[in-house]
Amino acid sequence: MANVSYVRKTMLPEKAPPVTSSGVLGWIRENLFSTPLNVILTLLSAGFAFYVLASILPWIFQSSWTAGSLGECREVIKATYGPDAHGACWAVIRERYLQLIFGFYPAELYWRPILAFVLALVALAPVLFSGLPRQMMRFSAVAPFLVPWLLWGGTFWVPLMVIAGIAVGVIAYNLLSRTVGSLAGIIAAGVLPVLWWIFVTSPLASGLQSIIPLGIEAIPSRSFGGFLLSITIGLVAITASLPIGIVLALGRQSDLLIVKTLCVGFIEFIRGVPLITLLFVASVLLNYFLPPGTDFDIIVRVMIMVTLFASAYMAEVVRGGLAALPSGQYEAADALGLDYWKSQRLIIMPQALKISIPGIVSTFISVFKDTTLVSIIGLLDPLGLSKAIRADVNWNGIVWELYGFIAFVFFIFCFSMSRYSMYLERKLQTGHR
Amino acid sequence: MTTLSDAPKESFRLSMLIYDSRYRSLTIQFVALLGFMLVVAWLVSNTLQNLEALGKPIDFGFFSEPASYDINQRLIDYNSRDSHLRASFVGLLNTLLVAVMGCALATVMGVVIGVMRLSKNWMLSRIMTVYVELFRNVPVLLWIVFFMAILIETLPPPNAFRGETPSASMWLWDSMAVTNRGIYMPEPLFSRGLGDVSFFGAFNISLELIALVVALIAGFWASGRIKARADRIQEATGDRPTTWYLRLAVVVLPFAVILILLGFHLGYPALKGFNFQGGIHMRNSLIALWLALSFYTAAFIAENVRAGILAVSGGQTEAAEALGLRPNRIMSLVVLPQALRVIIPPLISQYLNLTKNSSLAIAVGYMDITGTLGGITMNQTGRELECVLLLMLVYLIISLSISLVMNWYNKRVKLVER
Amino acid sequence: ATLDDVKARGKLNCGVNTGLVGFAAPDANGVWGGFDVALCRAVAAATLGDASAIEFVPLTGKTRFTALASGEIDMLSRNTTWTFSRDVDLKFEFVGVNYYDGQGFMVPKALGVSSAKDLDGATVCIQTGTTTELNLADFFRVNNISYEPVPIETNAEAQQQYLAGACDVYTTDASGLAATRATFEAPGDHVLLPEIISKEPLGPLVRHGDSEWADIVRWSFNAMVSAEELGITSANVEEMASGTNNPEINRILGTEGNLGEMLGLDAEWAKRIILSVGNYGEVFEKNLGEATPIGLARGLNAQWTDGGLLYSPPFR
Amino acid sequence: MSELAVSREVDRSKMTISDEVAIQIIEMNKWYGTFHVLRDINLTVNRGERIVIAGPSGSGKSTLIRCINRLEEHQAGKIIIDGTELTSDLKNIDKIRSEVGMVFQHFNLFPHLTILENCTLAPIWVRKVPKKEAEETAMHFLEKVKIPEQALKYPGQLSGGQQQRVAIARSLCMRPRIMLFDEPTSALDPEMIKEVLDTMIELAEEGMTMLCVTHEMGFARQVANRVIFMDQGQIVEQNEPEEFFNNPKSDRTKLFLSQILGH
Amino acid sequence: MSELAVSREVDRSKMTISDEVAIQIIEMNKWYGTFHVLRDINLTVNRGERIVIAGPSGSGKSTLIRCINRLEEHQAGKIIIDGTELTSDLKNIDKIRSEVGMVFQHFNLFPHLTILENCTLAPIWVRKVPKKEAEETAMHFLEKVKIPEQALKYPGQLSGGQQQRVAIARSLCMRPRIMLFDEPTSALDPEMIKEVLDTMIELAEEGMTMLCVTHEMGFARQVANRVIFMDQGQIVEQNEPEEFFNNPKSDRTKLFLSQILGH
Ligand SMILES: Nc1ncnc2c1ncn2[C@@H]1O[C@H](COP(=O)(O)OP(=O)(O)OP(=O)(O)O)[C@@H](O)[C@H]1O
Ligand SMILES: Nc1ncnc2c1ncn2[C@@H]1O[C@H](COP(=O)(O)OP(=O)(O)OP(=O)(O)O)[C@@H](O)[C@H]1O
Ligand SMILES: [Mg+2]
Ligand SMILES: [Mg+2]
Repeated sequence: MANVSYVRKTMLPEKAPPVTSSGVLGWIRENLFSTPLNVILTLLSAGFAFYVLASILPWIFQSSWTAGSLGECREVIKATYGPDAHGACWAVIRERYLQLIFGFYPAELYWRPILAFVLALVALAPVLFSGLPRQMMRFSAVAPFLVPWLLWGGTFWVPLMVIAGIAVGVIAYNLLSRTVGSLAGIIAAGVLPVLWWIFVTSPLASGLQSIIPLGIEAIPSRSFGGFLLSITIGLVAITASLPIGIVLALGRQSDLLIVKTLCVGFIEFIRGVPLITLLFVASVLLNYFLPPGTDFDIIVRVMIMVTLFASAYMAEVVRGGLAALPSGQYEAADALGLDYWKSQRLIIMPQALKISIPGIVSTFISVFKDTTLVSIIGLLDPLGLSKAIRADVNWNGIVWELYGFIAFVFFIFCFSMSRYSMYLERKLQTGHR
Repeated sequence: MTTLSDAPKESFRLSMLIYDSRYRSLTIQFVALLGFMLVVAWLVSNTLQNLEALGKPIDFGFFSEPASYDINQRLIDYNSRDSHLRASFVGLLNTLLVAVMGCALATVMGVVIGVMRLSKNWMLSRIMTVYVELFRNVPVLLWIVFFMAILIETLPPPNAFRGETPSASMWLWDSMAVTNRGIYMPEPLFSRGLGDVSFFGAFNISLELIALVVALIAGFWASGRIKARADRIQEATGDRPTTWYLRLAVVVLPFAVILILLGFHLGYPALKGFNFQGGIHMRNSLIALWLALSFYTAAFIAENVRAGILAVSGGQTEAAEALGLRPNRIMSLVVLPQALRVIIPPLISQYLNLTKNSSLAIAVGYMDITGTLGGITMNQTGRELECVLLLMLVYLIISLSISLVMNWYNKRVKLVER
Repeated sequence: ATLDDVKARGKLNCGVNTGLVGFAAPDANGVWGGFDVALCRAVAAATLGDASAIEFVPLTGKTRFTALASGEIDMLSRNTTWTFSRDVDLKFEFVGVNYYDGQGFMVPKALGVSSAKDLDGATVCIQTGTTTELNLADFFRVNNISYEPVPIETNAEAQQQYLAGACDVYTTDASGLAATRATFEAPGDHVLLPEIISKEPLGPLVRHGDSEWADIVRWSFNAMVSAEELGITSANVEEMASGTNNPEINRILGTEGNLGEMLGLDAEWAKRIILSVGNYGEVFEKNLGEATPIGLARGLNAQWTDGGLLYSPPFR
Repeated sequence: MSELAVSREVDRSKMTISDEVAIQIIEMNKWYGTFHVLRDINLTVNRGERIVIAGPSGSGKSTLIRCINRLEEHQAGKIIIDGTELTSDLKNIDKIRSEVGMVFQHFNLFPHLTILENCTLAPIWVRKVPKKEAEETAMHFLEKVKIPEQALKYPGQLSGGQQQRVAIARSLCMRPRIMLFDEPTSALDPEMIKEVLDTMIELAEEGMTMLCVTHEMGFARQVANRVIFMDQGQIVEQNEPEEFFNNPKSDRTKLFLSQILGH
Repeated sequence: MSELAVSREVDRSKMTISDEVAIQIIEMNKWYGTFHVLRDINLTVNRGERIVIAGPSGSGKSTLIRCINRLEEHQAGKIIIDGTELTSDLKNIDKIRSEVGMVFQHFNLFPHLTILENCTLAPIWVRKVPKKEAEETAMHFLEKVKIPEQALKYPGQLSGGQQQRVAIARSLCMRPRIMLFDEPTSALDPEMIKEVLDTMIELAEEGMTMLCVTHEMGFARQVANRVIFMDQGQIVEQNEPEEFFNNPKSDRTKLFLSQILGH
């Protein structure tokens, strides 16, 4: 090799790629027909997609939206699209969609659940989207009391008294931890509010109500149905299960053997049995477990069981978040002199929960989907309502339209939530911690 | 120097229960235990009191009484005069049957779909994405009723096979009938049968089956030996002898010989009376439940598989390519061994979910344990407490066994890693 | 006592079916209607004076008894068969029979079957959760014929399977069969077999231990039956309430004697029942009768005077 | 890399050592399970002393430091800090932890809080200082470590050296009387090491009592008034820095020094 | 850090360059989508040549290297290796890949296999060498890279430098005639860089044909017989190392060198 020296005089400009590897053609070749196998796969998939669409689309669109009964529907479709046409009878959705959404909630009060869910969304927003101002968190703290009140109605004193219970706890903690000691404070803060809620809230609220009436029309849980019921159960379960889940996760992580065993036992038990058996417990056994004479609403009982169910899963999600935190964070908090609860509240939980949000959203999706199981114990969620609707003489025999509609709505909800949690996961992976 | 030459002798003070880290944890645990026991005691006493009031003391005696209902799908002999206990057992076997079938199909589908989602073919990967999203985001209960409705509405009834010009015909040279009551398949029959053995007088297992299973196991063992030999030859010479036909032969031949010795022939289903008679009947409830659970779970498994394969970074494949390994070898030697570690733990928890979801069988009238013990038995005897608790116990045992397997696997994988 | 609870609450909690054509179903406005529902309304009208002051609790076969036993509902009016063990062992009190039913079979005409005894080898759809599967097992066992049971949770699904030919026979209470058949596209293609394999007296029930409450439900129902027998209808009740020369009518409607007071109600309790829901015949015709798509004949449920079994004890 | 450190003149004027005992460790022993990590440790540190602890990896340096503010529990012997014995009594532990600051190898800043919040967290929640005052103190110490302009950023946005200086400022905000450092520079790049050592020297110049596990021999030479060499859980040699480096007594120390300085 | 490298005498006795052409690249072009990464690349490498490729980030160095053993596909022009043209013919690709070894920036060892298994995997499955023989070869090369004692460990248990040396040994086990290196040292700590460069120098001393993307200028000076400078997907300058470093011709090269050496 004599002289290897070489210097480029002029820089080459960028050139367009050859047609076969760029543009639409290039894309098609690359992504659809790059190898013989790919050609076959493409053709097969296209055929399959065509077959599925060709069998579903006509049914969806050769349909009737206006009819009073299934029979009428059939006639209308035959008349419009020919004698062989099999189309959907969307008329049933048109007639019953409000019922499928709101159940038996009084029509003139539909604004209440709508407002409640808007409020719930607003309250969730700062938790879900970190970009929003932190002041909104204050509203998020109030929403758990406001939303149920809007949904169930009744005197406004009840949510006030419930909040007062929390205040009682805080006051007790502050007083006692200063005078007696922090553990006494914590115990008091745990026990007093519970006692307050059990023994004081309802008499005091009704007393106050009789003095200063302040409230809106009360709606019994029975009136909840359809998607309103699913969403309410889902929301209640998820908001209530979060604190319980955190406590369980902390218990499971703790080095106190008995506490740990109790938590592990509870979590594994709940996760080991199907939800449907827990719903059986709610519908047929809970009455045995409670003192004779207590009788509360099946929907509340179901909410309790679904909450317990969700808590176990939530605990595992939170545990994952806790495990992802480096131990240095605990040590640094200790070294600064923060006690266990303060370091949990100020250092550990804010970080662990943030890591866990995708898991929390996934749990919410599965809990929301699982609310359909309540139809098996006779609650009128969308699936249960569909049976009731089919028991109407007019709509007896209708199947696909109802299932299709319900599936569609569930899909919209769950799909958007799952997209959201994916977005979060991606953000957590790339974003600076 | 303010040295404490002599620490004050510590005597136990009550406040140490709270302010001394040694005693504090004991205190907390004691309080927790006490609280737990109080709650349990409260629940138990309420229950006893309530049962007392209702006049229904806890009593499992009803288990020995005749169940008086029939179960169509059963793996062991059962009729309506058998006891509730046996009915529950029939249900349990049905649960296990659909769970095992579901896990198998879901795994196969999940792996195939997960791999196809990663395909470079845009069309294919898009269709698989739609599949996954569609199935994951609609409740499984809806899928179960959907599949049932599809089977019922789209497949022909047995009636359609009747008459001069039947509108439906059997498949595979008239050996299999696909109807909306389920699928009737040829069944294996043996003209020189060996009879049954009875276990504990409770259920029978046919000796033919045992013989065949033994032959199969022996065949696989022999095949394993052949593989080991091929491994040794490869180690020694570098060349790997082609053994697949030998390995196939040692599995198939003994099996076939035993089949012939036993006088194996197929019993074909035939339309007699109202239904097809003879053959194996896979009921539509089983099929619908099986397919729905598998399709639903497969969507989740596909995601796990995809994540597992993606987790094995591109660098691994490139390094293997650069070494000149062929794609199938890269898959089997480099990607799969690593991906499996990521895939299997969530796979097993999907098995757990599938098994738990099989309790939705009642939606299509498949008589699993929830349908028998937690359904008709509970309904007929009015023993809710006993039935539900027992039902939960059964599921708990199944779940815990699956978890045990998972923990064992995780431990094993960990050992290999470091 | 239950009555006091109901009055204090201002609402009657009444357990009904989650959906059974003609017996209980919500309409598009969420208002429950049907034959069983009418009885709830009657009791509400009698006790609270308002036939719509009711909390309907939809119940499945599995949850109905627990709901009643636990006090979640005040009365159960959900096509429930009166059997010995339910009455005695489960500790409930059946207060009457509002519908005399029996388990029957429906088959497509094309099958050419004329008797249930010809059903050897047939696939039978059963609605589970009630006594049907037990009756069925006994029937086939006694007659020594084989069958394939297909258990199904709800009537709607059973109907779907039956129509698609997934089962040859559909069995449930005859009323249900007739009601279901009525909604078919071609009801004429299906026949009910003559065998009725069981007695299914369906009736409302209450908990043991509160006989006063049981009396109220029982006599609310009897009032409807007697009203039909005596010709009191929702149309003429106002007029009759101003006094007739039939002392029994007067006693029922409260213009004579103090029956209402004996029940712990006011004098006009029965008048309100008839006024708001009508007499037994009216309820039947409105929900199940031949004018409705369901088109059931009175049959056993006719007044005893018309050869049926309906026989109300005298109001005296 | 050990000689990379600082060459500027160190002002020793305020580095007086008082007679008061700050830390006294008597016959302290510690086991991890059955493994004897610390054996018969005896150590007295007077107020104002600056002690460097050196020793091979695994010799128990970190464990010793961590025992002093009870991140680990010792099983035998006594640790007395400012006259308070470290027992399992939680009140004493709280008291001691608020007097002893600690800086870790990996900084352990709280990533979800800004630098300022990191610094004010403990004063506000442990010392119950009003927020305003806490922020002023924090800014004071952030200025001292020369990064007041970063106060509103998050730890993830800072370089390693800056993070470590924040960690020091965070400890100082609790106004501790004793500072413990556990290899504060070993996770840092060479340029950043200097920044952090500078900060530590300044601290020493002000007379802070310091216990520092480090392999920065330049730092030890300039600042420490005692170097302690540990091996296998024991204090093997203890001397003034010059003596220690130039004239080590024990063979182990010699071996160690030859490795660490030759490297 | 670029001058950190080696100062020992390099034995150039075996570093002869034959006339045989090992790699010939003619008018090669490559696009990512519509982005033109490699433009009219012409390059002939003779057997025994040691070429260092330098250039700013994103200039296409990695892409060029990866095209040579077909980890990426080029769209125009020719690449001929040992007389075999690289087309989409799988047989040619296999042939070329078994002649060309490649070492990656991030090692890409197989974490589920021991070091020994990493090294024997390809010989056994691609070259069909008996296991015993493959293991002997592997041990031979592991000795060469000075870590035979690690043979039974897993990659996760090794330091970065050791891992990279295993990666080199793994490539060598296939007895390639050409070695490609893509920034083999840029993921390593300074001490470890030395270990790896030593190994590479030894390889060069034995006369291996090497193409090496690296910013280690010391290495380039001592070992390379040609340095290629790339920018914007083109070869901008090419020269012998001394000339290249002391007397760069193009402005871009000057700028680049000033940045990389001043740094
Ligand atoms: N939590 C623990 N459980 C058991 N052994 C431990 C634990 N922490 C440390 N050890 C062991 O105790 C010994 C001393 O550890 P220590 O961290 O104090 O050493 P060190 O002198 O700080 O070493 P280095 O210079 O590597 O930080 C080591 O052998 C270590 O393996
Ligand atoms: N798979 C890809 N798809 C699209 N563009 C790519 C891809 N890989 C690389 N590029 C782009 O091609 C250009 C050249 O990349 P290449 O990795 O060859 O650069 P490099 O010279 O090796 O840089 P570095 O020194 O950072 O490794 C870069 O602009 C890069 O963004
Ligand atoms: Mg250490
Ligand atoms: Mg590169």
